[in-house]
Amino acid sequence: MTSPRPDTRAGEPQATFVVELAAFNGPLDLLLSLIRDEKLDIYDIPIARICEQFLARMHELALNDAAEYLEMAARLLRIKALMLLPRHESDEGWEDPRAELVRRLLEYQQMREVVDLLERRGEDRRNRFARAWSPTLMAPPQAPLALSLAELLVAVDRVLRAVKKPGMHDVVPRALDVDGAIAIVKAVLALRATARWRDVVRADAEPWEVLSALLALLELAKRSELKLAQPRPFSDVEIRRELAGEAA
Amino acid sequence: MNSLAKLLEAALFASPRPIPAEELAVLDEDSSKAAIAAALEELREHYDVDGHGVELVEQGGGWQILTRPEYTEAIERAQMAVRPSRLSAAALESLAIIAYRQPIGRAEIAEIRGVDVGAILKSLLERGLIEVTARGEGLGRPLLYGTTPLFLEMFALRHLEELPRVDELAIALRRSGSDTESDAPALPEPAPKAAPDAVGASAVAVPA
Amino acid sequence: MNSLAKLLEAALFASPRPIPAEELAVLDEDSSKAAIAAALEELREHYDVDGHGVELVEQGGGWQILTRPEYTEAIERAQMAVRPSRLSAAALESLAIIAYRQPIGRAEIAEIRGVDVGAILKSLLERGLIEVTARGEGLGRPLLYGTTPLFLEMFALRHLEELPRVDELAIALRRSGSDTESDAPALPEPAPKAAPDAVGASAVAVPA
Repeated sequence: MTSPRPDTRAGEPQATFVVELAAFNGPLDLLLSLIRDEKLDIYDIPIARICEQFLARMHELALNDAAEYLEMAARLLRIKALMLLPRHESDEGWEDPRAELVRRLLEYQQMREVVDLLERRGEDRRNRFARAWSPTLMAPPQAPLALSLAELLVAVDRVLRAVKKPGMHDVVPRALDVDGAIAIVKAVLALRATARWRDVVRADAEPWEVLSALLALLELAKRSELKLAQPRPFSDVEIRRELAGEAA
Repeated sequence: MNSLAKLLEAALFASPRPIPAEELAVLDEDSSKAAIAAALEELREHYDVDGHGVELVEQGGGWQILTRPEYTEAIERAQMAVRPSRLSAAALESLAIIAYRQPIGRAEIAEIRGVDVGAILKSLLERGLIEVTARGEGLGRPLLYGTTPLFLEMFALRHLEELPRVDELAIALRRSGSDTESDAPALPEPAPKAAPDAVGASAVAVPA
Repeated sequence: MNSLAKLLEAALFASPRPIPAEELAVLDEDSSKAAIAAALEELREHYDVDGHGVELVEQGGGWQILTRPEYTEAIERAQMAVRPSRLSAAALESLAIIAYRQPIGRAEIAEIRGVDVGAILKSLLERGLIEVTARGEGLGRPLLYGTTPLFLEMFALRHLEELPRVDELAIALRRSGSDTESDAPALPEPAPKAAPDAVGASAVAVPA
């Protein structure tokens, strides 16, 4: 593999040219280069060490504000934390927290190999000119079109399918129905003491319904009629009936 | 051929316009005017004596390599005979929207399709399938597009009312889809008249 | 050269793009496929043996005459033709993913590259290297992209199958890496086998 750094092949600036400001083509590129520089085994990455170095390089390259790098940093920290958790020899279901990262790195590396190939072939082609001008033939007439009504109708059908309601351009603003959502939440909590987000919002809810439910939950929490809790980041929100609120 | 003649051949081939002799000299600073002239002569003779489909001529203010006239007819004929191009799926969708909603502006089409349609409208205009039929109200008085008589002709329609209504569409589709088996309509001629034959599904190929 | 070879030469000279063999066959209905192939071979050999500034290559889905690389610098210096600008590494990465995984949506490309690719896709579309080939299922029916014939042409590929298959990737690189300057030691074990759904596990092909 050749160097992943684009500055070695940045080429001459052109109108449609995509200028890569960062020294790397993204967090995976940076990570792969660290692994390579340190001659590490990609299947057994010392995660604490690589995490530290990743953060250091981010800082060095002033990438601290780049969302993609931040996301990767967070991911590395999380894997590092998971690796520290104690586990038993007999823990059959244990999956290496690094597995997903390794898969992505391998995938990215393969893609880099293809890039190297394209780069060589592209450079070879760039060094040859094609015929630029055909003076004996005036601008060639446009090739005739093959059209059929059936084709057009299939296209109409595709459009109709893509747009559920053809009148999409005159969208009627849909007011939020917080009161309705409050009624639903209360009804659910009347039946059981705890509920989950899924219990109060349909899986195929439209945005206005989701927003209504969210506002309803916050409103009821404010009124101390329920309590919201999230045991772990990204886990389901628990909705618990608050007896104090009912009494009040 | 000597290497200067080869260089001149490559340059004349790659240049989009005839090149005057003085400019050809820039290609190789070490070569004299006489050497350039000799190399051009060698190239011309090579094309003539050796039997090539092209020839070297000096005209239009410079030197150029041209296809020999005896082949131009065959080439032009072949170009016409090339498989007719087809509209891309994206172009067909835009055309369908315009046919059913005319007059309609670019922004509205873009909204329905979810992507910008500037380039597609340009190509449909160039092909004469749509035209500007009015200007809308509002900011900048946007151009509104409609279909042309050529559109009707290409789809073998007498008038726009012959397009199935949206609620009849499913039936129309079933009807026209029934005699579809080959999606490779290698039609030797445009033949748009034969309307509901190869639906070609969405194998609609690259736009010209 | 025989007259068929001359006719083919004239046609190839007249075209800025590669011409597929089927289209060359249209030039002379009386010639068999074998005769066309033989004439192409004769033309290629003539350019090679006789010493020309151009050569005949088969790539980009067809046959094309191109200048030989040794003259590129002189021609560009004399400003008779301009080479297209290089693609950025980021653009090449996206292109590689699209080539193997087409049709593929923006979100999936971004996922593999680890960065957003909106601006890059726009520039690849503008350059005509990719095109929208379909719409995906699911939310918003995302646009799916595929490579164009121009992609093949600009990367000197005959067809998409010429790209190494995923399980051959490590091998292909080791072979060609030996004669390029490999400044970075390969990873301990690229072993793509271990990543069953890595880049193009879903088969290399799907020609446009």
